[in-house]
Amino acid sequence: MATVKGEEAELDSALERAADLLGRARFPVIGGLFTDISGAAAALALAEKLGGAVDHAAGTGLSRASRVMRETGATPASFGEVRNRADTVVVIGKGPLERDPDLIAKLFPGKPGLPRPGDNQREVIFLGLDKVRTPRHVRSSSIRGRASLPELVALLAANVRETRFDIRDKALCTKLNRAGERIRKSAFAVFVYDPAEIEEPVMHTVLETVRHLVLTTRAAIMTVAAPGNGDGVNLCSTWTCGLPVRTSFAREVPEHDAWAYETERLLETGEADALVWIDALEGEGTKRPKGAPTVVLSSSPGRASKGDVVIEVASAAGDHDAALYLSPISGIGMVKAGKANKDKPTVADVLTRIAELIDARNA
Amino acid sequence: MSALVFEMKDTPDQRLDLSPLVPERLNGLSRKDIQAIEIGTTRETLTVGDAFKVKGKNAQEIHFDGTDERCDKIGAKLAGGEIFVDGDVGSQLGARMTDGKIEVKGSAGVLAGASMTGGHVAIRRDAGDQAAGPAFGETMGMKGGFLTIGGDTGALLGERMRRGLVVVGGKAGDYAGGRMIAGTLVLRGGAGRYAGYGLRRGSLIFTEKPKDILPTFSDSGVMEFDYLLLLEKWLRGTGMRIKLGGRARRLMGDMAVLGKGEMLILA
Amino acid sequence: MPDLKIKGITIVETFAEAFPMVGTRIIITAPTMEWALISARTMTGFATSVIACGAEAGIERTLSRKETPDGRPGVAVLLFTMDADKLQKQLRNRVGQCVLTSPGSACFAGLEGEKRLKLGAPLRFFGDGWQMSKVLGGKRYWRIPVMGGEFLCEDTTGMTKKAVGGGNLLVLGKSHESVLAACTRAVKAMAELPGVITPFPGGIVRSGSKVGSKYKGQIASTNDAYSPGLKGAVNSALPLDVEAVLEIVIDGLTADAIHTAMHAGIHAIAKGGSRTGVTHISAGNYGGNLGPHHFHLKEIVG
Amino acid sequence: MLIQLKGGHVIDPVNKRDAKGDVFIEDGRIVAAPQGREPDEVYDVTGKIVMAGAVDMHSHIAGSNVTLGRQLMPELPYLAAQDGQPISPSPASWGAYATGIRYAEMGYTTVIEPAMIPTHAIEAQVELASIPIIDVAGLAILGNDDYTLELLRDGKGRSDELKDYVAWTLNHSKAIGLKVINAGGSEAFKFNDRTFSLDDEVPDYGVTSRAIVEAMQKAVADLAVPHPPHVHCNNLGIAGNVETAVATIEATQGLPIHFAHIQFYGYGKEGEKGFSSGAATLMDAVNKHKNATVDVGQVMFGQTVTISGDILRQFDGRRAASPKKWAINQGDGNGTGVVPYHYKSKSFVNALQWAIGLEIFLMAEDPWRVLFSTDHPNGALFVRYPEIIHLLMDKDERARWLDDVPEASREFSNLAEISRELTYSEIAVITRGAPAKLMGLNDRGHLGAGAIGDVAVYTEQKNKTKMFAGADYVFKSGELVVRKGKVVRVTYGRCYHVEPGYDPQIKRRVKSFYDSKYGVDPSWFGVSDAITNRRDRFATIPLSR
Repeated sequence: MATVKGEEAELDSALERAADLLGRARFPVIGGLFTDISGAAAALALAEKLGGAVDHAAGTGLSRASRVMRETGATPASFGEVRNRADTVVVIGKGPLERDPDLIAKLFPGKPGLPRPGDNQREVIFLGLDKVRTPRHVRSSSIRGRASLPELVALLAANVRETRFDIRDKALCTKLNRAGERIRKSAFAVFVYDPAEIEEPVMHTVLETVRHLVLTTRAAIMTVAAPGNGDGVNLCSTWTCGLPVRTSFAREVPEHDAWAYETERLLETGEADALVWIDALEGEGTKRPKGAPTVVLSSSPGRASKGDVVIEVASAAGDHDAALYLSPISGIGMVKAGKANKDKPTVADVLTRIAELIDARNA
Repeated sequence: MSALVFEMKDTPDQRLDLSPLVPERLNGLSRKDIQAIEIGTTRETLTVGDAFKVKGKNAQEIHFDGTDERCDKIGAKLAGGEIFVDGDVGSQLGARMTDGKIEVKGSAGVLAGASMTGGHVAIRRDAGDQAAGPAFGETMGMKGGFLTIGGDTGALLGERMRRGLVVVGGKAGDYAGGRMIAGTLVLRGGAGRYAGYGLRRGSLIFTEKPKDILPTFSDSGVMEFDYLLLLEKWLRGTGMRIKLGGRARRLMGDMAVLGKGEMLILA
Repeated sequence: MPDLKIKGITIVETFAEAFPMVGTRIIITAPTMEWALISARTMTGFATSVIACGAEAGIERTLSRKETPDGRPGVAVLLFTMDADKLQKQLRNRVGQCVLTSPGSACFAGLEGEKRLKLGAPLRFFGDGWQMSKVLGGKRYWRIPVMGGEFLCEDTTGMTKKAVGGGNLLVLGKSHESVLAACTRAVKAMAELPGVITPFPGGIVRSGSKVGSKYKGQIASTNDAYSPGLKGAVNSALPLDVEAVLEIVIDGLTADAIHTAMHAGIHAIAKGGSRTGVTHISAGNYGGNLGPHHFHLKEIVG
Repeated sequence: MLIQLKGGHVIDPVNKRDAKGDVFIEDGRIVAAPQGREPDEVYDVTGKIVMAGAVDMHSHIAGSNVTLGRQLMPELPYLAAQDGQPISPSPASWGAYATGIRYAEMGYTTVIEPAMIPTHAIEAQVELASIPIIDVAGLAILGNDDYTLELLRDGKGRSDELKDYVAWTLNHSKAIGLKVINAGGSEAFKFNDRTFSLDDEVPDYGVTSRAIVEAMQKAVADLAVPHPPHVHCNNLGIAGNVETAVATIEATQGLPIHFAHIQFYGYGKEGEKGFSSGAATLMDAVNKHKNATVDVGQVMFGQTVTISGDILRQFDGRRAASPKKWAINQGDGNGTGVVPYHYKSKSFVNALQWAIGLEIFLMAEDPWRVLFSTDHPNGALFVRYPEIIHLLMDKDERARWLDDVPEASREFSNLAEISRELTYSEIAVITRGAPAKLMGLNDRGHLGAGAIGDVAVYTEQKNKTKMFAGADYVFKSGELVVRKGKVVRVTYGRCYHVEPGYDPQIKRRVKSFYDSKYGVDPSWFGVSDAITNRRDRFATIPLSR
């Protein structure tokens, strides 16, 4: 099903209309990108053809993590390693459990895991949030107080290093001391955070703490996956053009700029004069920003409201098998479709056809 | 010989990459050549001639008149000569510059003076986020030189700065001096939250007591700092009269990381 | 040709023979001029001659607040040795032991020079990791925490290879008193001038020496030809009525600076003429075979 | 369509050709000179050198580890271009697309990605599929994975279960062979060991590196996988490690084995600096053990980034990072370490590494067993291959480079005394014939009838750097894809893999293992034909018997 200006239309004419709109655009942005790897690859190819930009609806967190990575590196551990081997898991902020409410259960299953270093009882420290239920064999504690999350991260880091600082809140102080000592004595402490929740300097302090700990013991970070296959799309962008999302293909050399190529800014300022909005993942949705003339590819067109062109597409992992970033393997895996629906085109199909139409016109 | 002048015609409908318009690249070019330089950032071709009226000759002294916040990368990689801007500028003003001088009468966008290693950038009004921060592909922010901002700055001023001096007349945003490795920020109008977050070495000099101080900065009390006298006199040599005196309260931090940096709060 | 005379004082037709040296200038500041001078004097103490002191050093002049990098009272100090390595070592030891230790002091480069010497660079390690580096206008400074607060010291200073050591004047007279008075005048006159120091006590040396000795292992010994008490025994250079000879040794950053200083010195000595008891102004040399710089008194006077 | 490459100097050591002659291609394959038919297209290649398309058997071009490198260092091409390397200063220059284009321009038509993490095989395969022109294959990494270690701990090192598990893994990730990286070392690192040698035991498992390699050798031999275990030894890059390397070679007991990038193991510890060339000792062992093949891992001066599953060594190497940043990903199995590195001609150690690599090439008695590689990007970016060929073929060029390195580096290597110059035929062996044969890719690396229509034509010239930087013509599967050193047609190739059989029981066991330890269904990371939209993307190669 497709609509053009709110009127129902045949897929072919919707594609023609999309090709018109994009073929004319000075600087289109392909945003949202709630799609699988083949959708992302097609989006990148189209952006390159159009000289446009790509962004993801979770681009802020992705760009932050990318930036910290390329400026100082990173020390991640895979989900499997954390699940099997971490004796101390520090959950930083509310983001991780908001992203995955079952995270604790997944990290601490009842079944025995792989051999792990040390013989500490496993423990979770919740930093900046209240305790949630943990299995019986896992201890837990929560560190909260008047201090904000960035302050708590700094205080805990200082405590791990046993450096000097003064705070009046004695109760908080005691908790921090205990947590600091526990982390120092851990065989493998892992800090879990959501890059969309904490800013670069805070991430940096966590990474510095890990880099300090690994001088003598094992430690790592684990970031929770971005919504909408953000990590998968970001990886695909990176192997395609060497850069994360928020990259422009307008010129000879692709350029990444987390500020300049953010979808909403591009639309607000009018620098982007067309938008392709992609929202086609089973079980997830994202809200389209307003601004330029828009081609919407959505698996729930009802949600899409009125775009200039709205094309209903198959949902990745719902209507078709899809390669997606999967947290449990900390990488890209394949998810079988619940109920394969071959009637609807995939994001990759639609974008590829639009690209072909544009090629045909330019020929 | 008269200065080379770029007078902006209309507000452009795309961002402009003005990095080619530096003395090194323009020396010896005819006006026609200069007008043909492409500065667009979309697939729609846009040349200097489309966007600017070009006057004058001397590429060692370049003037931009009537620019706005879409004029990016003015003076990027500048290696010498002078650039004067009457107007606002976009992102990456003077980014990666190594020498020379840039003066902007208006405000600058994000990443002003990013990863610059030498020279002087003077912004009369405000600067966006990450002034003196790391340019793309660099692991560090400002690595030398002198950046002055008359007004306020956005967040992350001096982020991962390695060396050099930044003086801010107005208020700095959140995380001023965040992840800073070394170098000096002089903050005359205070800062937002989390100043000095992740500071390794380096100095944040506050002329007045800041509102928020991170708990991981540790008080060393008040004492004399001959360095402040040296800095005050050096600044006077550049035409900036800022009373620093010699006495300051020293807080050391950020204890969350290396903890060898400082806030000097003038006494 | 008759001897040249100024106000009745004979200017002996000879020359001062001087040697190339390497030299540097540093600036020491302090909360007060008194403390700047204390630090500078201590740092330049025991530095009369490279023969046994390692270096020749002295205060060049005092500096007003306007002239110093940190706006505090200061003193310019010159330090000379025969080669760069020795100069580096002397500078490190003297600044380390006498400036770093001196209450309220700070230390800066005083010379551009064609080569750099480490100034604060080795001293920073005293900070045990707490030192901070600051760069201003292309110059690096070290801030080193000390009990008195913080020692501020520039990273490097300049060195010149064009320095000259051993410029000198010999003053002969009818009494010790008259010769000492004349030399004191000369030293004072030279103290005003840039680029030179007179490293001996009060700028004056009374034990001029010759090379060699009758004793084994003694490399220099008394200059018998100029020792008035030996006139009767040796082939003396002194007329019978000369009772005392004193020498002013001058080190300078350039040959020109020494030339200017000697000129000022001669005229200060001659002030008051032969009535003061001064009879001759001469200079020391080794026959011209050892040092490339020859300062002929006649040219200097003229 | 019948294509004739006419009158070139055909160099095809597999078929013992080294003379003027013609090459015919039809329907994507090399054919014998047809009788009584006129070719549809004739390329006059008189005076040019005609070789099979080159085969790179060890180059990190895709997968989550390489992409971690790109994430850490998007500026790599920019820095490399700045120091004069032949690469365009764009982050895209080491993206998938540029990789295929650049390889093709140099006359390469097949490249092996040597480090696919089994759980990330889909990412590696999807990424490989986006590389144009070249055919590819991947090696799957085992040996630090807990399933293998559990089997060995339980004394099942020679069991069918290990063999089945290896077979399942190769099938599941569609790999052409098996890679073992610092066997046991990466796992030991997870228990905080910071050194690991041949006879050290993995904590908690009590299994030695030697035992892991032996078990894998046996499993692969039993499975009749053509490519022997591809081994990255312990103690990479450490002074004195030539002893480890020789011990490892001697431990191979006559079964086929391949040692990767051995230049990094050719280090003695003589001299004041405790670092010297061990090339002669190493090559003695290599020359003697005819069951072993090696690739060199040549180092070239300039900026690069090191990417390796040897996280223990990469962690240690982080201190030499330049620019100063690094990423150690403690993943399932080996994980990945990425450390940027700048090899400097003025560095005693780097210059010696460079010299040792060349010594190894030049001391090889049998070029069929000493293969060409830089371990891209670890020793050098693959765009440097033409320079290396130049160094191997021209002793004067070596002398010129030697003039530029520290005296001490010259003293501690024998490079200056070696006058050997490799011939075109030997170059064709180490870059074509031998790697194809070693991988079991028998239809390539040569120009015999029936071989795939992968041909590279170069204009002969003294300056081999220029000669090999851009081929005059490259045919990929019979299609002209490069003309005058530039790609004229973008095609997409295939991925080759093995399909050794196994007892289906293993599926259930592996499934149960992944379910209980990881909460993961192995089907999530199994590579199916459907992961790319291209038909016939995957092709099976026959087993050895």
